[in-house]
Amino acid sequence: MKIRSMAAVLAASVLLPLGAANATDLEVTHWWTSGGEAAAVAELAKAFDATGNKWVDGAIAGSGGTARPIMISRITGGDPMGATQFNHGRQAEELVEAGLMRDLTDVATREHWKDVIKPASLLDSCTIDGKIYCAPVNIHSWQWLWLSNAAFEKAGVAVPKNWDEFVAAAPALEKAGIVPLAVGGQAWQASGAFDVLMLALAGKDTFYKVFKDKDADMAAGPEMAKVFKAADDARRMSKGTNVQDWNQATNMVITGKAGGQIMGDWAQGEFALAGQVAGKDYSCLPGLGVTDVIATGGDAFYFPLLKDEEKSKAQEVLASTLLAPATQVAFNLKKGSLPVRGDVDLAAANDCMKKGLDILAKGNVIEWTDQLLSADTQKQKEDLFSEFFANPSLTPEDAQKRFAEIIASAD
Amino acid sequence: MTGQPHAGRPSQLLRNLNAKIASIPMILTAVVIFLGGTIWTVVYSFTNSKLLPRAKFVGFDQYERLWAAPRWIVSIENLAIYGLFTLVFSLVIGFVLAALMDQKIRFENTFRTIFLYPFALSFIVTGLVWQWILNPEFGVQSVVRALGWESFAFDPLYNSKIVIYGVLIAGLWQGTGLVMCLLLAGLRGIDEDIWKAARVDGIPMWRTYLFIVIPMMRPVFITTLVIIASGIVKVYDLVVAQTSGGPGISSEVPAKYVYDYMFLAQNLGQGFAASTMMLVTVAIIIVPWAYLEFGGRKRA
Amino acid sequence: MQHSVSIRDLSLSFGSVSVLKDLNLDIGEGEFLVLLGSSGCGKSTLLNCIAGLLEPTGGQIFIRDRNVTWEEPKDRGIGMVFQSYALYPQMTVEKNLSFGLKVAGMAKAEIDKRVARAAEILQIGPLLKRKPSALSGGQRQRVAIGRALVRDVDVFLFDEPLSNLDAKLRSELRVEIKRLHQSLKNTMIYVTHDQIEALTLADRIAIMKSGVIQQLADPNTIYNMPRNMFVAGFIGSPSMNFLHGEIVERGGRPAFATNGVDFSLDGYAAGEALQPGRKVVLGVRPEHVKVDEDGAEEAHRATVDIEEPMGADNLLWLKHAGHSMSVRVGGARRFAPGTAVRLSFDMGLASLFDAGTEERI
Amino acid sequence: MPDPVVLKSGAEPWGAKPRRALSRRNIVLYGTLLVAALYYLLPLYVMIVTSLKGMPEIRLGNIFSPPVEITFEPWAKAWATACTGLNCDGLSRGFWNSVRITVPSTLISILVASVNGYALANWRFKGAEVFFTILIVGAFIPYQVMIYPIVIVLREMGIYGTLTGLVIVHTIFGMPILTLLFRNYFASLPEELFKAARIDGAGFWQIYGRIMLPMSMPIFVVAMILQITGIWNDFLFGVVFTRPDTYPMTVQLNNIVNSVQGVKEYNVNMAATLLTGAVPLIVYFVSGRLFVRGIAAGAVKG
Repeated sequence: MKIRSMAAVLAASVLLPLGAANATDLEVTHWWTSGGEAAAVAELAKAFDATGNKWVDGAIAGSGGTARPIMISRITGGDPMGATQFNHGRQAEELVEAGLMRDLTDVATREHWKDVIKPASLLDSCTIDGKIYCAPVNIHSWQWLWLSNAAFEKAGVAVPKNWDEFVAAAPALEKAGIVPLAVGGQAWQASGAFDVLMLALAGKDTFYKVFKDKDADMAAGPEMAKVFKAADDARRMSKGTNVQDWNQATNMVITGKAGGQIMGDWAQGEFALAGQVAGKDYSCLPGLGVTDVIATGGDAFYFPLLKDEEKSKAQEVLASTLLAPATQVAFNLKKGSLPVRGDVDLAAANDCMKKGLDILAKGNVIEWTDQLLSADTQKQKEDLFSEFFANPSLTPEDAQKRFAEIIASAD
Repeated sequence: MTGQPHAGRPSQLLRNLNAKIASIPMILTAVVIFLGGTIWTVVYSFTNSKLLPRAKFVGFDQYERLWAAPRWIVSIENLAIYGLFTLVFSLVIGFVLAALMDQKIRFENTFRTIFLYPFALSFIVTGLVWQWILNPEFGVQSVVRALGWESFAFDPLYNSKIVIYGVLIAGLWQGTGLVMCLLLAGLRGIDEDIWKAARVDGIPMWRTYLFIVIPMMRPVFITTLVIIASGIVKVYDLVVAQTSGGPGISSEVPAKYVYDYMFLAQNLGQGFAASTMMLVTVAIIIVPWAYLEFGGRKRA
Repeated sequence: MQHSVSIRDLSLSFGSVSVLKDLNLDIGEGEFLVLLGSSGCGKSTLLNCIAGLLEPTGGQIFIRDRNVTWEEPKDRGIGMVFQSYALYPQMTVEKNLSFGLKVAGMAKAEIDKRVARAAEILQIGPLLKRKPSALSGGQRQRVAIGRALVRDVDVFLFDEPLSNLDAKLRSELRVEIKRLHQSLKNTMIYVTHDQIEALTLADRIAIMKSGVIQQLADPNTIYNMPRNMFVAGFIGSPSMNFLHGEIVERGGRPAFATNGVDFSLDGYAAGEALQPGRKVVLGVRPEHVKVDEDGAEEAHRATVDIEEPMGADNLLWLKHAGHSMSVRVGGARRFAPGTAVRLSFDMGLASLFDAGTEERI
Repeated sequence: MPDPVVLKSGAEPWGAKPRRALSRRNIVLYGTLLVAALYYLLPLYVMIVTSLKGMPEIRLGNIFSPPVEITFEPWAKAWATACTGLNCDGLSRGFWNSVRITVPSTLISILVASVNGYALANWRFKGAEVFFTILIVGAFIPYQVMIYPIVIVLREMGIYGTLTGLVIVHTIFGMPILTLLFRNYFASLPEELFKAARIDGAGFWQIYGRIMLPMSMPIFVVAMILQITGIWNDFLFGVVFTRPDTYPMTVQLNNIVNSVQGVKEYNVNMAATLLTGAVPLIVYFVSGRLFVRGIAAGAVKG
């Protein structure tokens, strides 16, 4: 409670000089509707309302897949919202190029975003032709293996410290009627899990070679074959996950029905909501306990170009509210993600978040596929890996061949 | 003869003027939306449009990629299976139910309402309910297992090989009621004397249906076919709600491919290429038929 | 001369199918004209063209010397009665009658007056408040006629108005239509396939086939002097007996020979010379065949095959020289099957057609 | 059909044939119907039963067993307090939005389609068939494909995001099937009525309004039912062409059902589903008989 009210006060004081006292309704669309996510959004809304404006919530459930077309249609249809969530990276590139989005450079300069936002690559993702078009709000990293301590206890094996131990523990888990690895049915989960395996097992260089340089030879090479072998293991271990949504899969870990899940740090929100304590009820292995690198993907807010001046002003207010230190703390604690400012104190962070912050502090960061690949390539990858995880007759070799083809034509 | 010609034939354009004015919404819809939208789609399928349509033409690249995509092939196969079975089963089940309902039965209203009510529910709802009933953990499978048949396995939604049939079960549940209704209405339109004649002639009932009654119901079968077929091509919500195309890509359908590539992958060109392929297929089948059916002179 | 309706070179085709071909027709003021033909002959099409419900492909239509070819139906001064009555089911009889007048914006008082008059003429006053579904077929058709009546038009068009009624009602209404015509003296054009209606009602009959008028004449002429074999065969029940043969000369005078049997053509008013050797068809109506029981020479002997007593008269089917032939005799004269009779024709009332052109000679 | 009841030999056929309520024919007939009815009712039963259970009971019991302890909590939650993002007012808000969308869309789409059908059936003009053929082919185009062009058209007309725009979209996509139904229906009415009205001097609109419309209640009922269910159940257009404050109920349903808060609250989902489906369901239960009659009039002929 304290933090929240503090956030409001802070936000208000930061913004006062901008003179945005008039209450303006600003519609904000996003797809954060799961329990932890909604609680995090509430923090943003509270902070914005405290500036005297009003956050009109336009949540659209069903992950980005349902929400994004609606947002894009509305922006291109000439009925834009006040602000909208996108994964930063390349999703909004063309909207910016078409002149539909608002240039935030003024706000960014005034608020010294360049200095406070860490790592700098986050702001780079928002920058097109030297202008800043989005306000990053958090850092999400995918590279986590979440483990149910209860499940391993039941199976009578120690909680693994890295991927190989995890694979080795799988038979014991299975014997105890536990699904070793929960992988939800949605395509992006399979694809994401693979990327995580790849980064952990093949290393940062290979990762960049394939995804940044689009090196198809590398993608078809022996280094990657190792990753595909591991993915094959993962596939075997994930058999019996009969859920769709990621948080249902997380819930399997929470309830001990599954041993572990490869999922981004947002899964933490679900653990927190279920009242579980990191280190006690569940464990987390960043980089699968193999490679201590996390990626700096995340969410950002974009602001469509509006004609209404009042609203345009309110947009500026919102942009700076989102990045205000207090908002950052409140929001990210709820969301389970890391703040984009290097200068805030996350004393309340739990074990797992602290691990993340440490890695961040060490600078072991990497750009994630959202930034490196186009949505199109991502989708093709998702199609491949969701098929791979569901269809045991697709051999790792064939999958690798198709993977290489996708990389060859990637943009 | 007083035969000075009439002051001149009124302009052909002005004849039936009111009818033409009244048809403006239809003409606009047909030309601007359906035809215009289609042409627009086809044109942009030859571009490399990403998030926004851009006229940068790349020839047949999108199509080459489309037909090389395993997911598209799976989608087509699924649509073929789903379409064929939906067509056959909804017509057969619908007709059998209609024929049974036509036996002057009691509680006809009750039965009809029961068969028809699913049609009032959206595909989203249908998908959700059946997803649940077919869920192996607490649906049919678990119930049967709880009854003692431990090895019973019925998990169509989690089995790549039969998942499309799981979708089919839900689709039929939602749609056959309407088919039954249409065909029942058709049966009611058959002259009673036909039945009397067939009975006197000693023609077995099934033969009467097959060789006399069904051919007489041609118009109603056509309406039914249009409704069923248009539903098949458009199947999307049901799959999304029930399986999201999974497991893996094993229950993907073309409409979903189109949607996903247009909006998720932000590759409009690819989405348009896929929709063009759908449209072309539909056009090849439908246009000649529709023109014969609706274009020709109906009343000489 | 004042024509009520004139049709000039009217043609109509649907696509490649030609329904009416260069049709010409003049209908006099106050005339009752019947368009007669079997289904598909174009008679209803012609009526619909006159009404303005179908658009001709070519030609002109005049009503009271006004070119109405492109006029709307309502502006042509016509009223029409349909086979299915075409009463507006949701309106009462009164509303049905007054609908057209209301559409035309006529004053209420005048409408009431006209409806009352029509109701009186047709004796449907008590039905005015009923809906069509509560009326019998005959009553419905009266209302339908009334609907044409209130419009106070020059020309009445009837499209098979009695075909949906049973035999008894049909003959009752037939008389009524005739009475109506006699009192109103309007021009009436009446389409039917029923020759009795045609013969009883018409001032003139136009017999149509394949979109062409075969003969246009008064009923008597049509019946007794059909212009061709089609007209001859179409009118009359049972239909005319046709005997195929040729003209021969017997005693310096033309005679008709068939299967080696001669019949003198004395009394036949031929329109042209009867050249011996010409292939012809002799048409004789059943009532114009004479049979006598007092024996006959071999050639003119026929045997009774079947006898059909019909009350007022008696229909015999004879066999003669390879032909089958129907004969109408008085109801009192009875013939047992197998009876031999002597056959002769009333040549003054017979018809002779060219075997090739089938036109009357 | 010959009655399969076989009389014992020696029995002399005399008088009325003995009829038994449990003849083999009846057993087969009603048996089949009952089995089919069960299949159709099962999901509804599951929905209702589940919506009345508490979550613990759902987790333990099987989905077909009746609730041990009936609770209306899920219904209350679905209607009034279920959350999507920050809005925790359940379906209640969407209900009125749906009404506001459905009523004008239904009326206008039916009006337009009925006039189309009437013009096509009775006032055929050159080229009409071509447009109609395009329209019918249009029935086969997946809606998703058309979103982009329609966004562009509505944007150019300046009505994107307005209720007018949404009504137009529903009118457009309702048009093919409705026009087909109305055209067939009007074509099945006796043509002579139309001719009689023309002789009486009635014009295009007068014949439509005074003659055709009053005779067409059955098909209007069908169209009404189809459109009410179609538009009420629509999600795609509702979400793309409106704003959050006017989202229809289905969008809220999607939000409730898809925003999983840890464990899926199946009971709330089912209650929400039933609440959302209530309007079309009631329409069907009330007017099902009219529906069949109207279908008979509109689909059989043609």
